[in-house]
Amino acid sequence: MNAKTPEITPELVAEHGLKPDEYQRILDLIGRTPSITELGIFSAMWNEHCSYKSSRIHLRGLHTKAPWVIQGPGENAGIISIGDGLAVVFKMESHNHPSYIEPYQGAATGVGGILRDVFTMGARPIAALNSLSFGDPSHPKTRSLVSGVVAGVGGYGNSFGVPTVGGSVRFDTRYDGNNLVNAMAVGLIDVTKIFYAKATGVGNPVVYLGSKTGRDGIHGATMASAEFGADAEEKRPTVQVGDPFAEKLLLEACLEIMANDCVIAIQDMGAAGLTCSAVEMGAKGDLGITLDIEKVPCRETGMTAYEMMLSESQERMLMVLKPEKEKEAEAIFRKWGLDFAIVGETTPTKRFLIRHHGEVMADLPIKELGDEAPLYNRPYEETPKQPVLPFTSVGAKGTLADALEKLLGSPNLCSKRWVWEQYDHLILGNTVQRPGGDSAVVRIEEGPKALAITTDVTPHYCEADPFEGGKQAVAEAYRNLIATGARPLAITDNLNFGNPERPEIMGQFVGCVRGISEACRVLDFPVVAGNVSLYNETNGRGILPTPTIGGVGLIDDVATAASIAFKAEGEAVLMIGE
Amino acid sequence: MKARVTVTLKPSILDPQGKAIEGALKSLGVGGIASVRQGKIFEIEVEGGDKAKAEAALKQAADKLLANTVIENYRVEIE
Amino acid sequence: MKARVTVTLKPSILDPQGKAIEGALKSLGVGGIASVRQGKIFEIEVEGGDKAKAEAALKQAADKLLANTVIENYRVEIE
Amino acid sequence: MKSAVVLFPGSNRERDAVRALRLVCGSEPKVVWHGDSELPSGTDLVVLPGGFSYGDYLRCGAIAARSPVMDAVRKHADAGGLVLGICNGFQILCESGLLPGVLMRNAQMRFQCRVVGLRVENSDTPFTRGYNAGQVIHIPVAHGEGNYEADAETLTRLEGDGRIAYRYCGPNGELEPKYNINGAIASIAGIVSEKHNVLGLMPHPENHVEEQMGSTDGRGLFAGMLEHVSRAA
Ligand SMILES: Nc1ncnc2c1ncn2[C@@H]1O[C@H](COP(=O)(O)OP(=O)(O)O)[C@@H](O)[C@H]1O
Repeated sequence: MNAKTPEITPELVAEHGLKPDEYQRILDLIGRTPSITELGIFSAMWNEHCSYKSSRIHLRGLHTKAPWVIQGPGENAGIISIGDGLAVVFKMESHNHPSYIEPYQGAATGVGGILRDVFTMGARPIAALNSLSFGDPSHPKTRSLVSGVVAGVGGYGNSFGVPTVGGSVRFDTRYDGNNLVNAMAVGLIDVTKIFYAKATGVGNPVVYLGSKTGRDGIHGATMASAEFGADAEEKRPTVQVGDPFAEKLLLEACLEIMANDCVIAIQDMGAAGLTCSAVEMGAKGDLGITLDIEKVPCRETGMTAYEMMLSESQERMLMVLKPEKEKEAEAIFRKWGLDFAIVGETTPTKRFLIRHHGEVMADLPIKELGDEAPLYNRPYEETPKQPVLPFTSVGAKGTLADALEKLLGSPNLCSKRWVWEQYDHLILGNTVQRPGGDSAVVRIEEGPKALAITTDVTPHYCEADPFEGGKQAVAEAYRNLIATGARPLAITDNLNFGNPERPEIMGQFVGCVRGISEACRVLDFPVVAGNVSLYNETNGRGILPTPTIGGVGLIDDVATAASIAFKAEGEAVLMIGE
Repeated sequence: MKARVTVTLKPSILDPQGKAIEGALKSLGVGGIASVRQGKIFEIEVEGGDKAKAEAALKQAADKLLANTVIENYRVEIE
Repeated sequence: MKARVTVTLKPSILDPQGKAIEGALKSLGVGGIASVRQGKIFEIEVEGGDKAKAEAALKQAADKLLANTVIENYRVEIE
Repeated sequence: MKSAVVLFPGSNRERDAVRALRLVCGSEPKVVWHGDSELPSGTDLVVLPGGFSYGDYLRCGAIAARSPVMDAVRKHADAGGLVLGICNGFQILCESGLLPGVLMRNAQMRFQCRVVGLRVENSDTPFTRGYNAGQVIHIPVAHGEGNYEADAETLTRLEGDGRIAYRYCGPNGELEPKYNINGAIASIAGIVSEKHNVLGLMPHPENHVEEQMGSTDGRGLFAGMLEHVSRAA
């Protein structure tokens, strides 16, 4: 196929994060040795991050349907109807490992990625949230991680122009070597103008949009799935740099071409950019995709097909365009100063064909790249049930006042003002309830409807009893929504765990997912989007199980929303519930 | 002693600032500029007269704070 | 041709960033730093081989855009 | 009143400005593209909105200040037309020389989003006549580089000519460092041009024009401009 292909050795296969049996699967599937570009494509498609190979089996059991759900898990983001012809698009995603290595850029590009997921579907982002977990405050790295991550989240969101309205921050020594950055974005969309990744029609142009491709983050996708070793900082994997300015232009240009009815299908380039986006568009549409890779706008000279297919440069999109709209779409992108290049076309072959100056670099069955990804039912050990302790056995240590003082002094309960004041939480002029309450409340356009939005999880509960902890996270999100007067509608999850190849970690994962599922079913509070981040582990020490829940609820009339502040002197204080 | 630490993005890393400046110079009609990359420069006054010691301190400063060596390179110069 | 434009704050202007870095270096235990001032450096690739022309273009770039001469000084160097 | 809101690449509070103008002044502003070299004819007020024009790369407002539309804005200002630069707009006005001084990094080195107290220094400008001199209003800030700096001579001139329109203050108008959100010289939040027809202001009055958003303290600024223009007409 390609004379320059390096020999595919077992070492090379291992470096691509593929296990020998996974490589065998590739050989069986294509009936020959893959080229290096093909190996790269498989490694990107079949890693944990893209294929969900350890988690997929368990996620199938989630409660995902309700009459108001327009799009459940499986697209860029979930969509729920809120009436009046409007829908809400939202999702949460992790950027944990990159934020540990380069806190500012890692967090920034995490926010950028989730915003793109939302506006790729045609929605204008109206709110962002984030859930952050850091190591012990006394750990030498914690301080700089906190300031870098918070500045990065703010730096991207503030510049892009979305209000960051809420979130959570926790500290625990178990995150010393693996902090968590979970970012959520919420957008508003007209139900008749939703865009999906599914390509249709043969011979339609495949268009590259946004910033140029560089060599950044080429091993990003694999990095996100490999356990950290002590030498992580030495390996210095390339971290992507975010350009919120380019993303803001991309948002405006995308919404403009969508409004002008130019788009058949669109997909953002996230992890393993061009590969994942092209495969997804083709596979979902039962079509092949051919790319002439030399047409991809590049930032650097001499990039190989392998590099272009695996680059994780930010602020890029792939689109299938209505052919008659080519000139119009291109003019819009040029006006916003963005790259626009026709890089390929849809074909009837169901093959993923990559050519570089005419030379075939990869020729793979497109559906199988996704569908035939390995699927593991990894062995798991249920977390042993803890005995229920009688009240009397927990002797009081000191007075009530001591206990209160201890609680108030805990970094986990301290005011988070230092964090959320670095986020523009007021831009767009709809933030009715600002950070500091139970849920954020964001008005829909000029009202009277509003959304309540929250992120919640209590990792210590999840560790003590994954099933109950999973339930509790969902219930807490539900409670935070109803506390503002909202009707809870749906959630996105973001499941952060340690190494799934360890049965006790897998046990935590399975338990939490069951708990989430149970609570969602009982509350009719479906999961419409989610993200899994595994291998959050350093030198064999895993993080606390942290299944973050992002909940969204609807308030019919924002004038009736409740907030946590006491309103006047002399009012009665009631406690309800058990 | 006067010293300078110059911090620049590694060549393969995206420089959005440089890109924006390049575009702006073009539209301002400043000709002949092929590319721009922006870096930082720290002008540092070091105490004492021991050059080797100063260099060590500056390297430490760069590694610990002034540069993130994941994405940036630095250069230390002492006058 | 490779060139560099270095932009620094005028000495009379307060540099909050430099001050913050000074403080941070102290608390990181990096010793012997008396003061820090932060500036910008632009690494510019100029087309063609005419040094005088390049210098004129770079001066123009600095005056028109790269430096705010109300608060900043600049220096042009061509390799 | 005919108003125009300029859209630069990276502007992001233009919708907030448009909404405030519509709600308070009762008419829909025109949105003008940065590449345009003329303003819509009959424009009374030009708003340079908040945001991160050109990503705030290089220096905040530096690249936007040099875009084609700014020549038209300068002409409009020279002819006595009203120009309101909010946040990034203020930075653009300083960079373009329409206002003196510069906006530096916040003294605490962090982006700050919160509601601050502002003392109205003088009620004789089109941008402050909606308030009483000495009145304290509450308006949000959201910026990382709003630390106003000017040399001693400029400052003396600004003070002497009554060109300091708003200062950061405490609940009773106190000018103490703890209320000076970004470390600005003389607690300056907003200044006007020599002819009092150009205002640069770091805080965002456009985000406090609706009861539902917690306060309507920002309305006076828009109402004042409207009154100024209707009287002139
Ligand atoms: N990372 C963050 N980003 C934005 N807002 C945050 C963040 N962390 C906490 N907040 C806000 O601070 C307030 C208090 O948070 P938290 O202490 O977690 O309260 P609770 O336990 O009541 O949810 C909430 O309004 C929350 O949205």
